[in-house]
Amino acid sequence: MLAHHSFTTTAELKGEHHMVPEVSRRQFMERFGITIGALGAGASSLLLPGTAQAQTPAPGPKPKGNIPDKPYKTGHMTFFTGPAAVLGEPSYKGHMLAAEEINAQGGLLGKRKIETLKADEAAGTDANVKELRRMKLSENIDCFTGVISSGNTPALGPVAEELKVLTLFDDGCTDFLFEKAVPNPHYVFRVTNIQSADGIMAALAASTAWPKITKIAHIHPDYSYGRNAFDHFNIAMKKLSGNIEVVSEAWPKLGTTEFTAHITKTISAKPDLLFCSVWGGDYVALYKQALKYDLYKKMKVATTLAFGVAPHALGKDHPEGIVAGVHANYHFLYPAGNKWPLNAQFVKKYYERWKEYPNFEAEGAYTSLYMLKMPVENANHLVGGWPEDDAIIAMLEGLMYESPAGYVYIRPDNHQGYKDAITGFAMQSKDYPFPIHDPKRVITVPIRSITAPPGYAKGEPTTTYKWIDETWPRVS
Amino acid sequence: MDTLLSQILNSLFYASILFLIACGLSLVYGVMRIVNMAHGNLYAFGAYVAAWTVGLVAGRLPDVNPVVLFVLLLAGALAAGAAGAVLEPTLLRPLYKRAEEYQLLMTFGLLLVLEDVMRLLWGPHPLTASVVSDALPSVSLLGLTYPGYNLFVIVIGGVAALALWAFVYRTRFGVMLRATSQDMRMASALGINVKRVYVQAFTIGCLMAGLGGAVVMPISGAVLGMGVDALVLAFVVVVIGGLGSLEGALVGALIVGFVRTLGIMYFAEVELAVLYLIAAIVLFVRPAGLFARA
Amino acid sequence: MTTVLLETRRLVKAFGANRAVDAVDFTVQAGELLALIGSNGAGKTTLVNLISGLLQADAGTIVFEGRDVTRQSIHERIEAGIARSFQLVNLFDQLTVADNVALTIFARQGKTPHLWTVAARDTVVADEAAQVLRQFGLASKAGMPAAGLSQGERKLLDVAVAYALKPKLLFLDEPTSGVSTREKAPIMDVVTSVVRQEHITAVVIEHDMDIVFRYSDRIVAMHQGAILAQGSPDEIRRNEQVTTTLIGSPPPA
Amino acid sequence: MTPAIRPRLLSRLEVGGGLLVAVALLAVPLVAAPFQTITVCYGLVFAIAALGFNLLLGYTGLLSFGHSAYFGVGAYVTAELVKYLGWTSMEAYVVAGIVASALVAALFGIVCVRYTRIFFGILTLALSQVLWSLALKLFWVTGGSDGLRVPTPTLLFGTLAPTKDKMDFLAYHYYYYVLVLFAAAVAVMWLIVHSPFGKALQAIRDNETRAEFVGVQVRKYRWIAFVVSGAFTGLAGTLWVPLNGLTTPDILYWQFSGRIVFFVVLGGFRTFWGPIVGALAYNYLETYAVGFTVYWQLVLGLVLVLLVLTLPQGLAGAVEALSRRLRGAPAVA
Repeated sequence: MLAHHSFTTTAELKGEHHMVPEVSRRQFMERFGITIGALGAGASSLLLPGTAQAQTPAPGPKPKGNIPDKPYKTGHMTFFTGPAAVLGEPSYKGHMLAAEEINAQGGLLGKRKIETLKADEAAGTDANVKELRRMKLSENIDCFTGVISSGNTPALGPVAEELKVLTLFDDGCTDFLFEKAVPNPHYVFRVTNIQSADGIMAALAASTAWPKITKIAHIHPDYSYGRNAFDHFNIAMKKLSGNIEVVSEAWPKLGTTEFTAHITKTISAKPDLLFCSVWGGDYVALYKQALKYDLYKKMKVATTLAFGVAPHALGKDHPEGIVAGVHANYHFLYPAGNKWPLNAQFVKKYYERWKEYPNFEAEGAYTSLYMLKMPVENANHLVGGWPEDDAIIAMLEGLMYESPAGYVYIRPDNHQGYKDAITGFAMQSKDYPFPIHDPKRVITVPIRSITAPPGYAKGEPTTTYKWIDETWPRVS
Repeated sequence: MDTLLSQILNSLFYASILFLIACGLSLVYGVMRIVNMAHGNLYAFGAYVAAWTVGLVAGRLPDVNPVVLFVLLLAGALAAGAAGAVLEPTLLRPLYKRAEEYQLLMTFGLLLVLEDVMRLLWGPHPLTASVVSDALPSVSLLGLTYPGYNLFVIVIGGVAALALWAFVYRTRFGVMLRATSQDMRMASALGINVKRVYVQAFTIGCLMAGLGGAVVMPISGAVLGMGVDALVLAFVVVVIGGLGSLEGALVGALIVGFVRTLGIMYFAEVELAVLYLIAAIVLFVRPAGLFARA
Repeated sequence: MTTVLLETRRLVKAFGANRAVDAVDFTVQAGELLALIGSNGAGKTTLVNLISGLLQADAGTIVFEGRDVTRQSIHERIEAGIARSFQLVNLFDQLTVADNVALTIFARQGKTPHLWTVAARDTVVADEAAQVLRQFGLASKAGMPAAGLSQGERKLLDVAVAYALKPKLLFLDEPTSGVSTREKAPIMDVVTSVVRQEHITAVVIEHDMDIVFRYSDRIVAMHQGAILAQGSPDEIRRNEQVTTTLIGSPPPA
Repeated sequence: MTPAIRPRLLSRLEVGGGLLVAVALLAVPLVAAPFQTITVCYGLVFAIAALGFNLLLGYTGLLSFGHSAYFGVGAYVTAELVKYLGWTSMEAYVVAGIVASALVAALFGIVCVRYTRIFFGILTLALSQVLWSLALKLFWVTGGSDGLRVPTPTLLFGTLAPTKDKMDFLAYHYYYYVLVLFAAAVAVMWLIVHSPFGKALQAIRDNETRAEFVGVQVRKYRWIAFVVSGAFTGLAGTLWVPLNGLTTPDILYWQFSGRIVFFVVLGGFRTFWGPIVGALAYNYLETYAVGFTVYWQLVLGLVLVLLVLTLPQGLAGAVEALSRRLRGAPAVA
């Protein structure tokens, strides 16, 4: 068990294996590989549309063998209606951008044009399951992508396995998917970071920026995402700050846009920090109302998804200095500029195509399609002709891909994508009509530091939770 | 102390929005015996139209007097009222001779249609127009910071309640309305133009819903799905207060407003369930609601 | 020697300030065909509603065959043998004429809770229903939905449904209201002949004095919630109080 | 012994049509693609729920807007049996689903049947919402919004285990399993509505007061109908879970009740067969509306609006009226 983590403390050297080791805060940060602002500093101006050097991605190696020119059908399911459409629309746009680019080069392996069937995730789990079956059995899709809700991937994952349809989920990031719903995936992959990273990143950012906080207030949507954020934030904080105290909790229903009573309750508890995982239109309403109560003057604030919506959905009135989460995945200004040209190119192309900036859903959907393209090319290189699904899957397992958000690694054992997690601090900039991450204070953490490693014994509520509890040292 | 005052104001604020939604639902039921399931979406429609109108004007004329923006909120109410004036004669009137199930189903169909029409017109992103709420600065009293706009909404809720009461109990039209609600045939025999009373009642009901949407929009935004949520809340209010009763809508809104705040303050874990539980308890004890008239 | 089948003692029902039935002592003798008369609002229908259980009395008692039924449910009173028809026709419109009657027979036999038998296959009930319909002259309409009958036929079916309960006491609330004058006598002929044939005690609420005098054994006249007079048709015909209050003109010779 | 008093139990049209449909349903897995078979299978499951629902709407005259509750109970009970007891037998699920949904319906029914019309509808809706919020809240029991997984069960008392290819299993073995239960449900419901009890319900629907005055204990019978209706809908919920593989609070939300109402009205609630036709038709309509446009709500809403305006008798009602006109028989009011 101890072999899975990298801490070696005096206590452990003495053989006291059952004690939770203690380290200093600086040791902790160093060993976690947490970086603050290192790559993003001063790069924002490079990112205005038109300044980055956009390149067409180089076509892959010349395809081997005989490739049919029959279109490659993908089914992309995301929210087109309902409150979550604010995340669904960017997801669809990211997908379409990638499809258009690939098709401009003749399609996959230069022959197979990508054709997209779209489906509304808001139709409900029952209808979504039926729709996936219809797409595969009746429309013969070759690949299934999208899905935002963490209630839907556990429903659709097993169905995709049954249908033997190659699936790349862009989101729906619940730990539950690969821990319980599809414990031994073959056809199903997920590209974005796992949900538990959200709460942990917020805890790391908050305790790094404000080491003295002890009293915490919570506002979370009352469903599994909110609870996941609550649990992982708390367990991480317990290790990072020792004596934290939860002074207030509020659990508004998902879809609530009236938070006045939650805000008053939070203020009256006089916390040092508010941790909040409200997202989408709910979050927009929450921050606007909280401003009017001077909440931001009275406490620090950390969020998991403040910048989760498309950037332009937030206003110039958004408060500065708060931890503005991006689902631990991606913000369009990071990695910035020429430090990571892939992102600059992506942002520019996305902006030119859709006249707006991408969010993490857009990047996730865009990357998913490219993460299909690459294994197809690799497999073709090995065996020639159009590769079987199993060949593509073999190439996907263990794939390391350079995405706009950095390196993404697909772990072969659970098919989950891992990349360095990211969060940042909100600031208003004269360059954008909406708030962005303060480029000097972007926080990244190698994902291995905040998620349970392969083979770690499963636990409740998640394996990562148990892993943190058992193996993280406590900051003294 | 400041927390208490603040929470009382919050409860009143929430109650006044609830009242604006629920009174229309109750009025329409009282007069026409129709439970309008599309009511929540007319509330959402009011919010969208108000946000769109304010956004349009504030975008073109950045220095416009804030009073103008407040007046523009009325566009939401008027648009929802106009929608009601069109929908009643065209889609509901042909159904009065039929079993009441059909009226319910018609409005359920409208709920689905309106949901997508709003997405079609305004897209998936929330529309906000916080210029309106920003125009009223937060007020400081007794060491408490309270949003001025919320106070404005409380006043609007109170004024709406008074105006509606005066309208129903103090005007000639109100007399016709009440006569029709008590006995439609008798009213008709007495020479009241029931057709006209129906379309007017429905229009006023929708207008109130639209007004609710318009005044809540500057702080909550106009979001897809807000209508369905509002409908369920309005149901809870009228179930508690008694379907068809304006007093019931008012008392129900106050009860829900205060109980919800209490729930958030002291029983955060059950916030989601607490409203349904109150509704269920009222239904067990007094199934037709506190101000029942059925 | 007559026996009392039903009597009410100081029966009261008020609607607000209006005492619709005001301390009424009302008696029905076994075997008679009694007519209950009075102007609109005299309290006749309220009295029947109280006795049949549709309304609960504010005060007083109702005694049927020596048993106090004042607080019994409708269902219990039907079991005891009290049945009624309605002034405004009250049928099961979407059921067939035969089923309207058959349902009553099933209820009487305690078979309505049976979920596992096919109603139409119960020959005993079907035969009895057919018999009842023949008695009321409705046999040819048996397969038709009740909604499809003429007004006169509907009035007959309404009585037939109540009759199929085989009650000891049958209240008929204006069995000829709403039909043309020409149809009234034939309906009453059918109804009274069935009632007399089966020895059922019946109370008929009726406005048409011709009919009242022609068909009833005894008449009770009500006025403003109280009993004004009672007696044989001849006695009532001669009772000036009745003729002036209720009929408003001397009776035809 | 007037022959008219003994109407044929099934018209020639019904017998002929029924046989034709039975043959067609039996043949589906043999001739149709697996996807079509599974879609029909969903339709049959919903038809069972519709039959149960229509015992209240069509036969007793009560419009429930909370039948999601019983569907959900059937589904969740199954999932809990998997979670806590590790049961895999479909027969056990079916029994437990029927019993549990009947119990919940019995409890809710006590309150609901005291009211009719719109109050009945709102009461049922409110109670189903209570269950919905509990399913979300008691997440350590129900899985909250993630829901609970239900693996493909074994059939016929454990003798028929799911094959490796789940699609084939669902589109063949499970389809026939559902078909048999569907046939049983149809037979039982047909018997119920043609029984003296069924006649009593129709009498209550047509005329509550008069029903009371022929000795029908209206409230008690309504309650029994409510329980039977809930049990049918619960059975449908239980049969639905293996098809979906997961149960989430979605199916307890009031809009799912709206769906049940929708397909019964689509088929026509004035006839016995209408709800079955409606469930099958709605399932296709929704599947393809969701598949072909993101404006599926608009499509469904317009269909409902047009249906109410132009075809209030539903599909089955319209066909019946048409066939009656062709035969020159008089219309039934």
